[in-house]
Amino acid sequence: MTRVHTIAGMALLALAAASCNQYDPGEGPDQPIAFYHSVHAGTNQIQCMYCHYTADRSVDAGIPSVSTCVGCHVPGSGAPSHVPAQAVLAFPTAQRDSVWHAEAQKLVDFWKRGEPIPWVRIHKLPEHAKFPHFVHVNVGLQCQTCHGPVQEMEKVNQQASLRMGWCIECHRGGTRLSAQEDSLVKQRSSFIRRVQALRAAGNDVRGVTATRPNQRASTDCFVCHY
Amino acid sequence: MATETETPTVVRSTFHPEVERYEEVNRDADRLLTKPGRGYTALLALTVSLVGLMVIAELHNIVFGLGMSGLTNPVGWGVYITTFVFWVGIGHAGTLISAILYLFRAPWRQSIYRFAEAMTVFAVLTAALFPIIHIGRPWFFYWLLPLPSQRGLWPNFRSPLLWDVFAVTTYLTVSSVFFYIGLIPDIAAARDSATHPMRKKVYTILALGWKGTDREWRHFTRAYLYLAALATPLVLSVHSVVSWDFAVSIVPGWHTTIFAPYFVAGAILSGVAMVVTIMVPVHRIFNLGKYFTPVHYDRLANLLILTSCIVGYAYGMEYFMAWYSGELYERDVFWDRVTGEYWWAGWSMITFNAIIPQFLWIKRVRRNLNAFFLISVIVNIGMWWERFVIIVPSLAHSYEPWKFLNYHLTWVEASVLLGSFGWFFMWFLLFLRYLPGLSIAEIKEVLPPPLKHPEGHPATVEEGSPTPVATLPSGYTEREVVV
Amino acid sequence: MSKLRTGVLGVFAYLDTATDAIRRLKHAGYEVTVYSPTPRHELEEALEVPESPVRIFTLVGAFTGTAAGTALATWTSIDWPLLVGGKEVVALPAFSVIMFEVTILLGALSTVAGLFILGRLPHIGPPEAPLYHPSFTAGNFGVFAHAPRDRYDQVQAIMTEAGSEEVLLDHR
Amino acid sequence: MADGMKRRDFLKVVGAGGVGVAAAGCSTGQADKLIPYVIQPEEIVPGVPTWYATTCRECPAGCGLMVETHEGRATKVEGTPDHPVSHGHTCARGQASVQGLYHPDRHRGPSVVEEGVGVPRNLSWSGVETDLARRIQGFRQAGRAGEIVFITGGYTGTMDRLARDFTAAVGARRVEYAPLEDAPRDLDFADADLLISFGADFLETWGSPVDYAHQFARMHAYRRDAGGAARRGRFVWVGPHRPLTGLSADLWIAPRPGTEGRIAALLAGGGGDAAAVAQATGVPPQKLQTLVEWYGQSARRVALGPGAALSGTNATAVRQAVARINGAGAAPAAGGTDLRALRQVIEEMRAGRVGMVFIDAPDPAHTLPGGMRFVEALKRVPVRVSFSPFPDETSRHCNYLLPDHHFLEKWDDYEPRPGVSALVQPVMRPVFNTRQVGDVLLALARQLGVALPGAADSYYDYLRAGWAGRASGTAWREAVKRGGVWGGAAVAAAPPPVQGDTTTAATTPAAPQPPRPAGPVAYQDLSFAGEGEFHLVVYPSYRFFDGRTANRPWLLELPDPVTKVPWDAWVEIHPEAARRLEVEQGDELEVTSRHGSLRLRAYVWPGVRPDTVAIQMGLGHEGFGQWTEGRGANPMRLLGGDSDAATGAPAYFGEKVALRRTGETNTRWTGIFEQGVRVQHDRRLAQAVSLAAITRADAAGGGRIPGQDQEIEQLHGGGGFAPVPTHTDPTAFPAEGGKFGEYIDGEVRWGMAVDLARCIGCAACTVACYAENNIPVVGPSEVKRGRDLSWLRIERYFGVTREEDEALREEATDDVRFLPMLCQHCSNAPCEPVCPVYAAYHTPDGLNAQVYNRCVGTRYCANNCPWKVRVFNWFTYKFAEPLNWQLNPDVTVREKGVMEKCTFCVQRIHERERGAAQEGRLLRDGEVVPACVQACPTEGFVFGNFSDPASALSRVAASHRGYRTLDEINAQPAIVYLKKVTLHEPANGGHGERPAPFGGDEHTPQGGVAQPAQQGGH
Repeated sequence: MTRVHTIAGMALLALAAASCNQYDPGEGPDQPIAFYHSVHAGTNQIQCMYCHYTADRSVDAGIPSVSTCVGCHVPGSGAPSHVPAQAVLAFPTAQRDSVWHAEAQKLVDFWKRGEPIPWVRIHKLPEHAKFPHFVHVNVGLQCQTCHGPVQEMEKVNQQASLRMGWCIECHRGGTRLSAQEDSLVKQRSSFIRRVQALRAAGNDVRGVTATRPNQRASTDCFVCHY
Repeated sequence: MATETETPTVVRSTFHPEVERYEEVNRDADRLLTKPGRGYTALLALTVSLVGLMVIAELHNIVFGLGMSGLTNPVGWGVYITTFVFWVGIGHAGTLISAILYLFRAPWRQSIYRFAEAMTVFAVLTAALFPIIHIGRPWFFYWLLPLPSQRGLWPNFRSPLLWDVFAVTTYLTVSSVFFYIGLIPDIAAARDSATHPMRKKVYTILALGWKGTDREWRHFTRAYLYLAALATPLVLSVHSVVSWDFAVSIVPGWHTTIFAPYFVAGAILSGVAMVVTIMVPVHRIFNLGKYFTPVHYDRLANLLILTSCIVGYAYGMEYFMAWYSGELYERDVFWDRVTGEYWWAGWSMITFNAIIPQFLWIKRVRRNLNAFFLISVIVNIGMWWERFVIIVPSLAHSYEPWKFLNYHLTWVEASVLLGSFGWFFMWFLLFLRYLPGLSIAEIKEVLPPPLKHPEGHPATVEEGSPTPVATLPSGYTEREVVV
Repeated sequence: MSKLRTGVLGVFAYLDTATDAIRRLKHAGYEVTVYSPTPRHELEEALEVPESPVRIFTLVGAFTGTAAGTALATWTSIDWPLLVGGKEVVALPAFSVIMFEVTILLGALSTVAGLFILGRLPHIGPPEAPLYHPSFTAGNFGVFAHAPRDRYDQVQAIMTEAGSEEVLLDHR
Repeated sequence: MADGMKRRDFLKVVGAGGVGVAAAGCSTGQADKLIPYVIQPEEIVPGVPTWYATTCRECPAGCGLMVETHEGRATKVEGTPDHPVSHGHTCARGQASVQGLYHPDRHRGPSVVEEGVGVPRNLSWSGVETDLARRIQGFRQAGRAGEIVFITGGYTGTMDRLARDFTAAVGARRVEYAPLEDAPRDLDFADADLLISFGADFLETWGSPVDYAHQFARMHAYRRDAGGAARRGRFVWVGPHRPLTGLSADLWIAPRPGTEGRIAALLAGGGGDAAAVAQATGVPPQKLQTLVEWYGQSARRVALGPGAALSGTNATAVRQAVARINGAGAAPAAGGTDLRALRQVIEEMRAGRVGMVFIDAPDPAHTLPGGMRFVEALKRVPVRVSFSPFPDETSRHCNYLLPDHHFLEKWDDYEPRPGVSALVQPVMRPVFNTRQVGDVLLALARQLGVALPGAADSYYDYLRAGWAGRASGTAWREAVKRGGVWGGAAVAAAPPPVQGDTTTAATTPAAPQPPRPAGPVAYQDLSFAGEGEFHLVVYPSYRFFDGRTANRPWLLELPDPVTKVPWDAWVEIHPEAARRLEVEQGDELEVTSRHGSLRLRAYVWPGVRPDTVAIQMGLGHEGFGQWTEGRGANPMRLLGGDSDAATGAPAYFGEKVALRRTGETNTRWTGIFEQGVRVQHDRRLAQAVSLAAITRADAAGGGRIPGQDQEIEQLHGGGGFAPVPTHTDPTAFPAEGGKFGEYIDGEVRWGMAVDLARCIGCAACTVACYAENNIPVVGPSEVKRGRDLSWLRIERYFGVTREEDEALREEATDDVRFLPMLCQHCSNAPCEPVCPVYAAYHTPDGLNAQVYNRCVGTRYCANNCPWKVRVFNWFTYKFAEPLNWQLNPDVTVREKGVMEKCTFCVQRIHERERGAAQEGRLLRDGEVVPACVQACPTEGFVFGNFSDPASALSRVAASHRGYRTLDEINAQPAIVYLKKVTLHEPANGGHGERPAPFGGDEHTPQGGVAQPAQQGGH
C-alpha cells in the first residue's frame, strides 16, 4: 500500500513536471489565402500596424478588412465610383502563372463576392485571460517579442506558448527584452511608474523591491482574470 | 490472578481462556479465509450495486453540475460534507484501538484490533472521496495539492481546507502503512497454511518473505511501537483539523473553541460504535466467541459510555455558551437547531448520542449482543445527524437574515450517501475474505506460551538468573492482566 | 560479519526448550537464528540482542518532515504573496498544522524504511538461514545453529538434549 | 470556461463580420475563424465600445440613453449625462430594454395568416405591403375607407404627424390607445417641502419615473443646504394601498376607497372641517391633523395625482382638487386615452362594421379591461394588422404580422415633455427582418399613390425633413450626438406639445406660490360597483408597466421591489382580512368581479386597507412568449372598462370583488415565493436615525470614516492576543504582516458609500448589474431554491426588530428600510483565507477578488461570508440565442461549479486605469463608475478611493450617519452605509440594545415632531 502511494505521488510529480516542459510551436495552419508575412512585412517593409491597425488603440490587434488588402492589390478600389464586380488585380502583369499571383486572385474574388476572408485563428487566449494589445504595444514592446520574427515567416505559427507562466515570467522581469525595449518599458510601464510615484510620496514600497526587484508589470491575478 | 497455582500444567489466558494452543489461532484465522457462503456473495453484490448507484449519481453532479444536489445559497455544504466528517470520524476508533491501546498495553485489543484497523483504512478511503465529490469542479481537484506547475501557483496554506487535505492524506497513508505492517507476520502465517496455489503466490509476495526470525521480530516490534507512537497524535489531530474546517470559520454555531476535543470524542464514539456494529455480525457468523469475549464487549462499552458522556457535555456546553455569551447570532442558531425546520434532527442527535449509550451502564444490556448491536447502530445514526445538525442549520441561519434559507437533500445526494456505505462495506467484505482478520501473531502474545516444564527450568539454573515462567503474556505485569 | 550459510535446524514445540537450546548453543559458541510465531521476551533475553536502531530512522524522518512542512508553506507563500483576509502572509499559526502533518507523514514512512532496511525486508536473494519450517508461523519455535558441516553431530546432540522435537541438517 | 471562449470568438465573428453575418445566426463552428470586415466602418474600433445616444421608449417617460455597442451589437444602456429627463440614470425597465432587443420570441419577419390555414406564412416586406395596399385600395374603391381603423399608441412628434396624415389621406380613422401615458411628465418638485401623492406612483410608472425619482431624492433625502442647515422634505402618500412609491412616504393616509378626493379638497380648501373629513374618510383624526399641520408648516407643497390606481370615474374631480393644491385654478386639460372613442370602435368591430384594423398600440387584448371584450370584437374584423415586434395577445388574433423595429433599431423622435425633442436613433442593424411602422406607412402611401405632406422614400428622410426647422446640418449631427434638442433655442423651435402630454398644470420652482383660490372645492365620492366585500385596486407594475415589458427575463427574475416575489403575480391582502378568510401567505384565492374572475396567490401584508385588495398589472399573459406563459393572472379581466366621466380616461378604480379560498395552499414548489425576510431579526443591517438627532450631531461637527480609531484585540502572529493598532477602517490597508510583493502602502483603496436616505428600493442597480456582468437568469424553480445569481440585491426590511409577526402591524409600513446589499470588499474578508486555491483573495488596490478560472468550487467562501453575497454557478446557465449577443465581452462568462460575486465592476476600473496610464496620469476621483452607481436614479451610491482623503467617497463616508454593517465581526467592510433619516424616532433606529456609532444621540427623545409610527391603524 505504501508503494502504491509513493508511486502515485511520483506519477503526479512527474505529471506536474511535464506541464513545465518546453513549448513546441509546431507548424502553422494553412490559410484560405497563402498570405506571406515575409513578403509584406519583410520584403516590402510594411509596418505591422498598417494592417493590424488597432493594436495600439484596442485590446484586439485587429484583422485587416478586405478593403485594406485590395487597397493595394486592386487599383482605384478606394474610389466611391469603384464597382467591386469589375475589380482586377493590379500587379504584376508579368508571371501570370506564379503561385502567389493565383493566391492574390483569390483575394480579388473575395472582394468581388463581397465576402470576408475566413482567416484561421492562430494566437488565441482563453476568454478568462484578458490581454489588452494596446497597453503592451504602447509600452514599447515589439510585436516580434511575442509573435516571433513574423517578417520572416511565410506561414505564421504561434511562437510563444501563451501560457500563464510565460506571461508571468515577463511581468516579473525574467524574460530578456532588447535593450531598447527594456529602457522603454522602464520609463513607460504604469506599474513601475506607480511604484516610483508611491516611493516618491514617501510610502513603504519595500514589498515590491524586496520580492521582485526588476518586476516590469503587475502579477496581480485580477489584472488579467475577471 | 495467578492461575498457574491452581493448574500448573494447563495454563489459560485471562482473555481467551478457551484458546489453548498457538495452532488454534492459525486454524481459526484460516477459517475466516475459507470458501464463503451464499450470504457473503449476496452482501458483496449488494454493496457493489450501491457503489454503482453512487457512480451514476456522481456522474450527474459532474455532467450537469452541483445543482443536482439540494445545496443552495446560503447552505453551501450539506450531505456530502456531513458524510465526509462522518467517515473520517468512523476511522478514529480503529487507530485508537490499534495504536493508542497498544501504547497503553491494553491486552484486550489484540483480538479485535485487526477488524478495527481495517475499518479505519476503509472509512478514511471512503471519506477521501467526498472532498472531491463535493467541489464544483472535481476535475481540478489536483489544484489543492502542492504540485509545481508552469503557472507558478501554489495552494493557500492558510486555508483550513488545505489543512484537511494534508491531514486526511497523511492519515490515510499512515493508517494504511500501520495496517499493512501489522499484517505482514499474519500474511506469512496464511502463506504457510495456504493450500490454494494462487493464494499462496499472492501471500508469498505480500508477506515480503517474512519468516519470523529473531532479527525480523526485533526490528518489527520496535518499528510497530514507533508507528503507534506517531499514529496516536495523528489520530487526535486529524479530527481536530476536520473540526477546524468549521471552528476556524466565523459562522455562528461553527466558530467554537471546544470543537476539536468535541469532534475527537464524537469521532471515537461513532468509531467504537461502528466497531461493535461490525464485530457482532462477524462474531455471530464465524462464531468467534473464543476471541470476542464478554471482556472485550465490556471494554468497548466503557469507551462508548465515556465518549458519549464527553459528547453530551459538549452539547450542553454549546447551548450554555450560546445563552451565556448573549451573542445574538449564536443564540439564534442554537434556538433554530432545536426549534427550526430540522428540530427533529437536533433532538435525535442529542437522544441518540448522549442518552441512549447510557444504557450500557446496565450489565444485562451490554452483555446482550443484540441490544449492544442495536445501540451501536443507533449511535452511528445519531452521529451522522450530529454532523448534519452542526453544518446545515448553522449555515441556514447565520448573520444575514435576508438569506435565512434551508436545504433539502435530493436523490443524487441520497444515492451518494448510500453508495458510500456500499463502498465501505465492499472493501470490508473483501478484506474478511482475503486477509487474516484475526491478528494471529499478536493474539499469541496474550496466550500462555507452550512450556514443557511450567514450574521451572532445571537446565538453566546454573546459567544465573532463572527465567520465571509465567502464565502471563510477556510484556504485561500481573496487575494489568487481572484488570 | 556474515553468518555461516550452513547449519542445523532444531524444531521446538516449547518455548522453554527452545530458549534452553539457544543458551546451550551460544554457550558452545554457535551463532543462532531463531524462528518464532510471535515475539517472546524469553527468546530476546536468551539471545541477548541489543536495542533496535529503528528509532533513529523515526527521529530523523520526523525532523525532516517538520523542516519540509515549514519550508513548503513559507516559501510558497512568499514566492507569490497574496493577501487573504488581512492575515500575515507568513502565518505561522496556520502553518503549524502543515508542519505537524508532514512531520508525522515522513516520520512514519522513514520508520517503515528503517524496518525494511534493518529487518532485510522484503527478502530477496539467499535467506539468512537456509532451513525453514512452515510450522514456525503456527506453533513451533525454530533454532538454527550456524555451523560448519563437520560440527553437525555436536550441534545435533545439543539440540536433542535441549528437547528438540526434530532436527534437520542442511546438506546441500 | 469553454462556453465563454466560444462566445468571445463568436463576438469577433459577428462583430467583424458585420451584423449581416450575425442575423444569419452564426454557428460556433466558425469559432476558430477570424472574419474581418469587407469594408472597415470608420467609427468602429474592434475591441473598443462605441456609444450612441438615443431615447428610451420602454415607457412614455422618454429618458435619454447612451447605448454601449461592441462590434455593432448593443450590450448595455446607460442614462445620457445631463439629459433633462434621465439625468444620466435609468430605471430597471430601461436597463432591460436590450433584452427586448434580443428577445428570442421576437417575430423573425413579416408573415400572413391565411384564413382557415392558421399557420403564418412568411413573406417578403414588399410582398406584404403590396398585399395590404391592394386590400386598402379595395376598401377605398368600395368607398368604405371609413371602415379602416388605425389604433395607435401614444404617438408624438413625427410619428403622430405621419399617422394623422396617413389616416387622413387614406380616409381611415385613427384611435389613440396609450394606457398609463397621460400623466404629466414635466412636474418640478425638487425643492418642495411637502409632497402629497394621491396614488401617483411617480417612482415607478407615473409620468417620468427616473426624473421624478431624481427630483424626489433631492427633495426628500437628508441633506444640508449652503448654510449647513439640515433639510429634508416630507412626503405623504394618500391611497388605499402602498406601492413602492408609497413605502417611501413619511405618512400614509388611507381614506375609505373613493373618498381620497376629499383629502385633496380639504387641503385645497385651506383646511376646512378636518373633523368632518376624518369622519367621512375614516382616516384617524390625528393622522389627518398631522397632514394639515405639515401642510401649514410647508412653504412649497406639491400634490401629484391621481395615479392610475386612484383613477376612477371621478378622476377629473380629484385632478381638479390636486390642481387647486398646486395653485392652478382651472381644471387641467383632459387628454390621453379616450376610452369612449375606443369603446365605440370596438362596438363597430363587433358589429362587423370595421373591415380592416391596424394596431400599433401596447397589446390592447391584454391591457384593455375585460369588460370591453376586445378580442371577440377583433375576431370579427377581416383584415387585422399587428405591428407588434413580439407575439402577444393581440398579434395572436391578427392575420397580418408586420413586426416593428425595436426602438434601439429605429429612427424616430419623441416629445417626452414640452421643450424636449428627443431623438431615437438606431444603435445597430436590425436583429431580425423587421421594419419600422413609419417605413411601412410611407410604403403603403406610395403604393396607394396618396400624397402625404413631406413624404419621403424612407422614414429617416421623412424625419429629417420634419426636423429641418429644428436642426439640420451640423445642428442635426449635434442633436443626434446628444439624443435630441432641449433647452434654450430648442424649446422655441420645438412644435407645441401634442395633446395629452400634460394634464396637470405644472408649477415651476422659480414661480412663487400662486394665491390659492378661496372657498371649498366641489367634490363627489367615487361609488364602487359590484357585490364583493373588497375594493379592488389595480395598479401598474414597476417592472412590467402595463405588461409590455413582462417578457424580459431580467425583470421577471428581479423580485418585485415591495413584495419581493419573483416570477409571479399575487393579490395583496391585509392580515386582518386574511385572518377573517383564514388565508395564509401563498394560499390561492379566487377573485371575482362583475366582469370575470381569476385565481391568484395571497400576499398578506399591512400595506393595503383591510377592506381592499390590490393586484398588480403586467402578468397573466396568453401568448406573450416562453417566459410569461401561465404566470399569474391579468387583473384587467376584472374591470369593466368604465372611464372618467369628464375625459374618458380609463377607470382602473371603482370595482368591488369577492374573495374565495380555493384550498390550494403554499408549498415549497407551488405558490408564490417571497425572497428574504420582513424584519431584521435584531441584526443592525439597515439603520435609521431621526432627523432631530442627526441635525444635532451634524451641528456638533466632526465626523470620521466608521472604524477609525478603534483598537481591536486579535491573535497576532505567534504572539498571542495583542491589541492591533487601528487596522479597523477601510483606509488602513494593507495590514501589518501583509506588505509583501505588490501590497504596498499608499495604493488605491476602492470603496463605496450607500445612502439609505436616498434609496427608494427600485432595484435599477440590480438590473444594471445583470446587464454589465453577464449574470445569468436561473428561472423560477431555481430562484425558489435560493439560487438566484444576483450580485446586488435590495433587501426590504420593515422597521421592526425581531418577530416576523411584527411586520404584519400597519405601522411597520411607516418605516421601511431598503438596503442595497453587495459584496462589502472587506479588508479582513472572511471569505478569502478559507479558499484553498487563492481564488478569493485581496488585490493590492483593496478589491476582494474572485478569480473564476482558479475557483474549484468548495463554496467555503460563501459559507463564511456573513453578508451571503457570494453566489455559486450550480449549472452552466444558457443564454437563449440571441440574448447572448448582449453579453459584455469585457466580462468572463462563468461555467458550472464556479463562485462569483460583485467585483466593483473591475473591468471598468481597469479600462479607466489603462486610459489614464495611456495619458500618463493617475485616475481622477469619480472617473470610475460601476454599473449600479451609474444606474441609480437617486444617486444613492458614491464610489471612490478611500486612501485619498479628498475623494468624494472619503468626505461622504465621514458623515455622522455613516456605519458599516456587522461591524462587530471586524471584517472591515469597504462599504459605508449612511443611515436612513426618519422624521419620527425610528422604532429600532440604532437598535437600542447596542451602542450607536456616535454616542447614541439618535435615541434621545424628540419633541415637536409628529410620530405617525405611534398611531394606530384603522
